Amino acid sequence: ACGGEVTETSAESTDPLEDVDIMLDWYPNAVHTFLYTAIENGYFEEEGLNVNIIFPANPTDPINLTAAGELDFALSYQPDIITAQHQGLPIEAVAPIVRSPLNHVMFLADQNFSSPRDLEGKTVGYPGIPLNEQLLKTMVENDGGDFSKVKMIDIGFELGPAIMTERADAIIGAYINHEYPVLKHEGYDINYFNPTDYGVPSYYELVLITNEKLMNERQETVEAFWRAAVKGYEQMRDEPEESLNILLDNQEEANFPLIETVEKESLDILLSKMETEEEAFGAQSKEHWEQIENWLEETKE
Amino acid sequence: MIRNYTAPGLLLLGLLISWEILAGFIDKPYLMPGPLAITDKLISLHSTLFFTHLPATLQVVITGLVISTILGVTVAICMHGYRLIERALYPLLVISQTIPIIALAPIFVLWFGYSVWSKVVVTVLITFFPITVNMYDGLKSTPKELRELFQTMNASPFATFIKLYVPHSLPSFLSGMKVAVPLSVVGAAIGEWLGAEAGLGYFSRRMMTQFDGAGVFAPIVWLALIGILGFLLITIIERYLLRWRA
Amino acid sequence: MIRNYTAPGLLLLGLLISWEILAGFIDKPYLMPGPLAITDKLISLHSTLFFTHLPATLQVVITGLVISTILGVTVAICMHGYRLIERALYPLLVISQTIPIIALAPIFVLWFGYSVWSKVVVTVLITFFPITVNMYDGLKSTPKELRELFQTMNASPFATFIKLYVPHSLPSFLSGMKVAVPLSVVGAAIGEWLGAEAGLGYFSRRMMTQFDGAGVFAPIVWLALIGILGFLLITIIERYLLRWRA
Amino acid sequence: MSAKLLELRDITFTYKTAQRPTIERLNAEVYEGEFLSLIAPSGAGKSTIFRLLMGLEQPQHGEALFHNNNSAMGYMPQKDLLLEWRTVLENVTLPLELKGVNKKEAKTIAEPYFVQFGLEGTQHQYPRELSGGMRQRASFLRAMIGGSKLLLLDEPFSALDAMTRLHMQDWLQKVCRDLNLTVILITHDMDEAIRVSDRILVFSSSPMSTYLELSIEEPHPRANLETLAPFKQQIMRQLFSGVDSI
Amino acid sequence: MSAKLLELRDITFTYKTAQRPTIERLNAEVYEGEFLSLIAPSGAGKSTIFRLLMGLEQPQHGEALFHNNNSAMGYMPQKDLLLEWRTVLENVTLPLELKGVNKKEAKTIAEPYFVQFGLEGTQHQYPRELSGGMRQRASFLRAMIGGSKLLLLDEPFSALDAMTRLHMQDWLQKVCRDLNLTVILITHDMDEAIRVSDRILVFSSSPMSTYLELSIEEPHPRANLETLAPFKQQIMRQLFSGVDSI
Ligand SMILES: Nc1ncnc2c1ncn2[C@@H]1O[C@H](COP(=O)(O)OP(=O)(O)OP(=O)(O)O)[C@@H](O)[C@H]1O
Ligand SMILES: Nc1ncnc2c1ncn2[C@@H]1O[C@H](COP(=O)(O)OP(=O)(O)OP(=O)(O)O)[C@@H](O)[C@H]1O
Ligand SMILES: [Mg+2]
Ligand SMILES: [Mg+2]
Repeated sequence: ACGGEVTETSAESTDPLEDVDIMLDWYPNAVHTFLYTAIENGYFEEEGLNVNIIFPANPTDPINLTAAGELDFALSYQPDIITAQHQGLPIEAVAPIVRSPLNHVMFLADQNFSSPRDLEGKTVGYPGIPLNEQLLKTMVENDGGDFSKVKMIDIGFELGPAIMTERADAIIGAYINHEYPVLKHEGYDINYFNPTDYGVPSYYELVLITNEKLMNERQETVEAFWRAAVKGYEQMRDEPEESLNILLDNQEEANFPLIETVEKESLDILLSKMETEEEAFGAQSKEHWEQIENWLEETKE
Repeated sequence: MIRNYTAPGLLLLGLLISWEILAGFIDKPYLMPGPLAITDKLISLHSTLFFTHLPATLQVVITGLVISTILGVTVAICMHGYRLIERALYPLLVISQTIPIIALAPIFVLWFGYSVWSKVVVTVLITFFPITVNMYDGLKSTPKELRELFQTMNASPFATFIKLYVPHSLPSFLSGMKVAVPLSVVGAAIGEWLGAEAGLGYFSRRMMTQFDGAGVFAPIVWLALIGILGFLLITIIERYLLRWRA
Repeated sequence: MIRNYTAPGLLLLGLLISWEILAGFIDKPYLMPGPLAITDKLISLHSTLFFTHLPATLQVVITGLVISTILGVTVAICMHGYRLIERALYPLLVISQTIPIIALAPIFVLWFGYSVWSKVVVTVLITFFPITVNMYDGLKSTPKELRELFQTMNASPFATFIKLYVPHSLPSFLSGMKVAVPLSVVGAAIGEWLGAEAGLGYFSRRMMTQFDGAGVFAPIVWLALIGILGFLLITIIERYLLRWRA
Repeated sequence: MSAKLLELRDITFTYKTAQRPTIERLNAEVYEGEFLSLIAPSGAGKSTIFRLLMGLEQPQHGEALFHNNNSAMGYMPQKDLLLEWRTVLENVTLPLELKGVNKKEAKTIAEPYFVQFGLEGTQHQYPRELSGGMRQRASFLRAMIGGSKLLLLDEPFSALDAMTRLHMQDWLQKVCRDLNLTVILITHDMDEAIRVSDRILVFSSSPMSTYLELSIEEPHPRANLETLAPFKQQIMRQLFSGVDSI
Repeated sequence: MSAKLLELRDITFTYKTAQRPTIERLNAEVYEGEFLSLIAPSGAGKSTIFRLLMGLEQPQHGEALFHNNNSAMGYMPQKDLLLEWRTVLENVTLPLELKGVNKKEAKTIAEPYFVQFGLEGTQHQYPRELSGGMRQRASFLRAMIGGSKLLLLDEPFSALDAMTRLHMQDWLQKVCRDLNLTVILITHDMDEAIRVSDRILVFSSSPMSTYLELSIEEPHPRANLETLAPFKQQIMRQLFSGVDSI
């Protein structure tokens, strides 16, 4: 495989490093800072790992290819992971990375929606993932509205243009740490509803997953990877500016310059969602998973 | 007649069986479902696929094909008739084919919204080019001596067109149609990703997000059927119109 | 020579100007950047685009085209030579064209990984069909009387193929190539989304996620250039090989 | 002598790709109602003269003048140029169709000729099912059926056996005299020329120029070839004296 | 009399789309080294006999027997069938090429014939630039150049003027006698048949059957047509008596 950036094996290390592939959930952005920081600072190498980062072509690739054993690790979304596990895909969650939904309902500020109920009779675009229907259903009904009066339309992955062109009144499936700052950067005044404010349980937006085989047979590798990732996270939390620069430099080198102000704002939003007062970075509980599973089951049409 | 199709039928059967075995062996139904699983899905989803999504896609396919045939033929005729138009238009046509649809998606949304037209436009954009190129090349290859024959009969440009150019470029035009018809199916599927509430392409992609491999391929079986039937139709028309070849 | 291109040149200029004006009027540079903004990007990104992404895409385009030309011609010849192969293969070819690439993407990645081959496979899948159809139709339209002439000269099947079928189906084959060349560019771009670290299509897609309209279209200008140059090349080859037509 | 119908005035013509002129400073005139035959070596430029008269080529010098403007010409080219995709009947009625005569009527007009020309039963066959001589007669019929007052016939009977040829000559003679048609006939058969013509022009080649002009005022029908023998000898002597070897 | 070279035994042949047989129970033989001419009305089935001999059609009954197996035949079809994409030289040397003679050598072999046949200067022209008679001569040359011992010539000189025709006849006569070739010649020109043949077969039509067999044992060259007049009369009488009207 020749995807992603390969860290340079340091010359003095004598032990051969173990190659591991990780597929991101999307193209590199602020949320991946902890990985880049860990690579750059040699935390993975210290654990005997040579990490190879790969980007997905399809949003379903991280789960599919991890399940297929093509990848060792991937980042994906909790509801997707649950759906996939129900379909019998052999994947397991290692640890949550982002603890609450980044997926928000967004709309231009001059729409003057004050709560999800106002979406009745409006058109909402979403990227064809049924989860979004469940999210919005919960939100509208929790707000006392009638979800059947909301017109949902699958608009693929071009979410931004849907509200920029005012062809859709609102979108769901857009991320508070990406679309929101980018649209703002482009000069659009955007308002949003956070699903957790309207009855949606706070599911993990981003989870590090691996396949069952790796989890069972090479547990040391999983643990080693996670130890390095945590170090990367701590570095990112403590020195956000420098860490972000590592990511930005990395992308600059690869010719995909990110917008610094956007990623800064993104990082601020993210840090509050990666670790909370009550829960440490990476902590997860069985109850939480069951709660989300139940919610998904209940809201399924 | 029946005997003619046993060999291909056996081949198809063989392929399906090896596919089933391969799929069982790989055992990753979310990536590569076997034909049995897909058949299962086809049956259980039959009424949804057949009565909701098939008509939506068919509408786009047919509208798109009709428009691109008219457009393709008209453009070919204009380019053939006027050297200047050819020189000005051909580069633009080629450019239109090299732009990935997805880059234009926002513009289509801007102009056509999420109506059926944005899907039709995608279909047209994908299918008109083979029609234009083949029709144009067919027109261009009309022998000079036949053109002169019509000239000596004082045939009007219109009559020359209908009675000479059209029949002469027919084989080439039909080649173009044979390329365009399967493309129109993919075009409609791609178009549906720009915004849809129904359609086979839409349904397929939705199943993708559900990690339901068989669900992804069940609508594709219908897509393939549309493609094959359309192609067959063109072949039958071809056999009729070109019967003089024997 | 120069005079022949003034009119089309003026048209192009006019189009660019109205586009610039329209873009200024719409004033949504992400959705529809003007030519000036794109030119700006082209210049500022020049070395990246030209030295990193262009070669990556060109490699896929050229490899893909070479393979699909060989494949398409070979399949056409086999189908023409053996009625049974034609009957068995043609439906499969049509089916292959009606499956949206995205549904196959995971399978390609599974089989070919993130190597250049998954991109090449996509390009081949998209481009071989017009070549096959046109070549096949060209072979099929070889007049019986000429086939018989070669028979009476005791020509070997190979000689008949080289000296009769090939020159006779050349115009039709070239029509197919003219359709395939621009498609190969899109094919490479789509292929790059299946996993790439470089390439014009990939770059464009990344810029899309950044809502950078001019950045989306700058690599597309290069894609269009590849397409046009390829098309031009085929046209020049055509003019040379079909010079007997006058 | 009747009025001049058309005139070739000092015509010089060189084909684009040719080194030497095919025709140089050629003068000739054609009178209304006459039957004029042109005889010249193969490759001299007879067909070229017809092309000049039909306006298919433009002379570099001189002009072809028509003194009677409403003259639609009936032109039978040397190659039969039947349209392969039309049945024989549809080929023959083409000039009528182009004049707006409806199909049924055209068929009624053509039908008797099929019997006369020995083509009965071939109406609904395609040209490829005809013998060489039958194709020629179909092409001849097509040239005649338009009802033109001026006929340009380029070796109309070269592929016919002696008997059929005599029959067709007599038929043509009769029709011409009955309807006062003007005919220019290119032929290689001196007997034919002598039998049907009022006047014969014999040309030399490279460049084409008049050798001999011969008026034959024998009454029609000219059954007895004996009395015509001196004319033949005169032509032969002229033709064969001009050159040592061909 | 020399040995039988080939025999038609009781041949019955009906074209697929025809109602009546074209040839019914026809018997004929051809002797080694003879010059045999076939004369029959247009559409009788002369070209069909050649097709049967060449194996291009299979008789429903009877057979065409060759007594000498190593006989590659030189076949000149009635239509010239020049390949439009090859120059005249390339057309003419095609049979040599197919035999593996290299291009340079083939050119050396062909060159003198171009002068002999009045085609000098046309070597590098395309067939469309030739006159009708020149095309015919090129096609004739192509049939001759392979060096076959048995020649089937279907109206080889029908488009030639009297002088060129005589020249070609003499040339053919001489070559045949020098190299002891066997020739079957289809012709409509009785003078030609009488002038060159050792034997003439005259057929009636629908279905084709032998009318008259005529051996001409006059020595060659037969310059004086006077002595041959009785033969002509015999054929004429036979042909014209058979029918009231054609
Ligand atoms: N399209 C062309 N381009 C170049 N030269 C041509 C073209 N057509 C004809 N010629 C040349 O012009 C000359 C006269 O040709 P034309 O067909 O008029 O002869 P013709 O008298 O009709 O001969 P034939 O009796 O063999 O039909 C020939 O030498 C031929 O090679
Ligand atoms: N492919 C075909 N299909 C059906 N009928 C055919 C076909 N070819 C020829 N025929 C018919 O067979 C008969 C004999 O044709 P053929 O070409 O042998 O005649 P011919 O003696 O060579 O005549 P000509 O002197 O006019 O060339 C004709 O009546 C013709 O219509
Ligand atoms: Mg001529
Ligand atoms: Mg014949």
